[in-house]
Amino acid sequence: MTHQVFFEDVHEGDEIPQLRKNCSTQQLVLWAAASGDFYQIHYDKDFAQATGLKGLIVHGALKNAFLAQLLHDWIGEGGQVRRFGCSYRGMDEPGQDILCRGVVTKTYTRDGKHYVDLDVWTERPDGKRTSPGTATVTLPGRG
Amino acid sequence: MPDTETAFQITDEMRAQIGIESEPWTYEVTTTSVRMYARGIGSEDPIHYDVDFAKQQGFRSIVAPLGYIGTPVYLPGSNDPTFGFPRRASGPHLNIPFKGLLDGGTETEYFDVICAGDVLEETSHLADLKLREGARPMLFITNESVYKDKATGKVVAKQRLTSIHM
Amino acid sequence: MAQAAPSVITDEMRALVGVDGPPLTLEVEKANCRMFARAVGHTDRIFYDEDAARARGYRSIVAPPGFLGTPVFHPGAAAQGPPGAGRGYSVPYRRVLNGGTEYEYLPENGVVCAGDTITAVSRISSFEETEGSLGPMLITTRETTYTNQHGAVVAKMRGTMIQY
Amino acid sequence: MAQQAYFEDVEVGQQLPPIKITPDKQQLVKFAAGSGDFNPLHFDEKFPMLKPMGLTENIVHGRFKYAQVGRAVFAFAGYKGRVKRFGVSYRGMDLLNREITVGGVVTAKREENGEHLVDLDVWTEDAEGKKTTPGTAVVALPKRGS
Repeated sequence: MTHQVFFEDVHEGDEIPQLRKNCSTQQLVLWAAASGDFYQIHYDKDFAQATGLKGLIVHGALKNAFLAQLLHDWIGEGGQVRRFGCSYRGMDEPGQDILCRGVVTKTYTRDGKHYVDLDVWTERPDGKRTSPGTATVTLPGRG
Repeated sequence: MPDTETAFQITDEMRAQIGIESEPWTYEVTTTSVRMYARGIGSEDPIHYDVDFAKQQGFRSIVAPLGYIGTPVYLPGSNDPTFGFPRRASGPHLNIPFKGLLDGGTETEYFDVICAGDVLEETSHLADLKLREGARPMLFITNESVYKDKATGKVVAKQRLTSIHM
Repeated sequence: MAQAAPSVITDEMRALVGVDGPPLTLEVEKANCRMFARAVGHTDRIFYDEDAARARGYRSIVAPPGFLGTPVFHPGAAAQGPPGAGRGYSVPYRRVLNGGTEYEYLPENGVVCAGDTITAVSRISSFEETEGSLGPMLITTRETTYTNQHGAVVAKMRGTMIQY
Repeated sequence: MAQQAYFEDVEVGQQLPPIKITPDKQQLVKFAAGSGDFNPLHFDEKFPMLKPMGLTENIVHGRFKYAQVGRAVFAFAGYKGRVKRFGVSYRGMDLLNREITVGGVVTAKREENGEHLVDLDVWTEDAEGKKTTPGTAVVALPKRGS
């Protein structure tokens, strides 16, 4: 069972626990299978290069799903992911770390529900934020 | 191989593993999984895609292409991450001194048509061990999986997989 | 300031804004929830194990975030691009980028679980033109609404496509 | 789907209509998705296991070829026939982007326990005509008017 984070313990500016990913070529094929996106730039190097890319690239939607996992793992059993999204601003390669991060931007209570807004993003080893986005989750209150 | 090493032989201990049944594992046949397998083999036969069409032909639902007997339930840590098959505690255990491995063959025996919606219970056992002696000995290991329909308890298929270790 | 490129948004395209596309059926099953969770690397067993999901109060295995089922595949139907792609208009740009994706969940209407059948309906919410470092660009924003078998809207997705 | 074959109409020596397929990487990735076999041997040209196997290219899954044999046998049986058994051995590797031809021939007809059985030799053949996946199959066919 995961540790439960409560609304009262969360403050603007807090960074949530990071999630580190590193996609093997196999993971990209697993994602193709799971998502139904069989575009060859994600597993066929020759095809990728013929389209002008340096090599294989990680699916944008997979990075989006990584950000969802970052949130899901943080909010625990008592929380709910209400909204998450990102833009695709840079490419990630298989075999390279993708660091998923999030920072709290706002906390508020509406209709008895405790909301937390966050900035979320994936980050390359060179520091480039390749998938910046935002999210909203609800958290349980103490008591 | 060094001369001092005695030639590999199938021992009685290895033979004693034949027939020991593994714990069961659940395999699911779903509309989505049948369609994906059919796409994977390049078939466009509507019997594998269109539920209404398959029912008109007298089947319960879309028909699993031959060779597909469902997807094992995948639980992290319990299945092989590459092949998906369950890693089971019980069942045969063999110490094989060979590093090389080849897929030798596949054989499926059907007792019923497998359709989407079927939930199967699979058990496996070591069915056969054969040694082909020579300069480079080859060990043929045949495992048999038996698939039962969970709802009726009826055996619907048996599949034998032969691996060649050399 | 350089003269702006002529607009590529036609009346035909404007007429499509806000119009629902054809409904798409998505199936949520235990097996495809597990496959999605496995591909992402989720560790929470509510995405894999029915007993674990039930113990947490769900009907069955929970669809991982970002997963709303697998579209029913029809062989021979037009190439299965992104839902609603290439619908009845063309623009003079050859390059396409996926600009971003955002999912909004409405869990009070129902949490998506294995066994659900989801109907997805997509519509274009806007066309916008900008001039970027890549030259003139058309930004198409599309919204998809996901409705479950009980008629409840359980999620929405907004996607951005950039053509230049 | 071809017309339904009936037991009376099948003759020993009869050939199955050939199926030809040239699997590319996308096809094999789809097969990985369908079969659950995600061995990078079939899609990653840098996979370290290729070299010790003496390979410089990805190879087609044996089970893909088995499934192609299955397609031919299933098409022969028709919707009213029932495939009782089919098996193959893997005798040679096939590389991506090479044409594979699936063939079969009727070797015997017999009646057993009230079923009308047809025995077949089946195989896949590479572009050079080598049978890389030989095997056999047994199909129960309906009789006319039954």
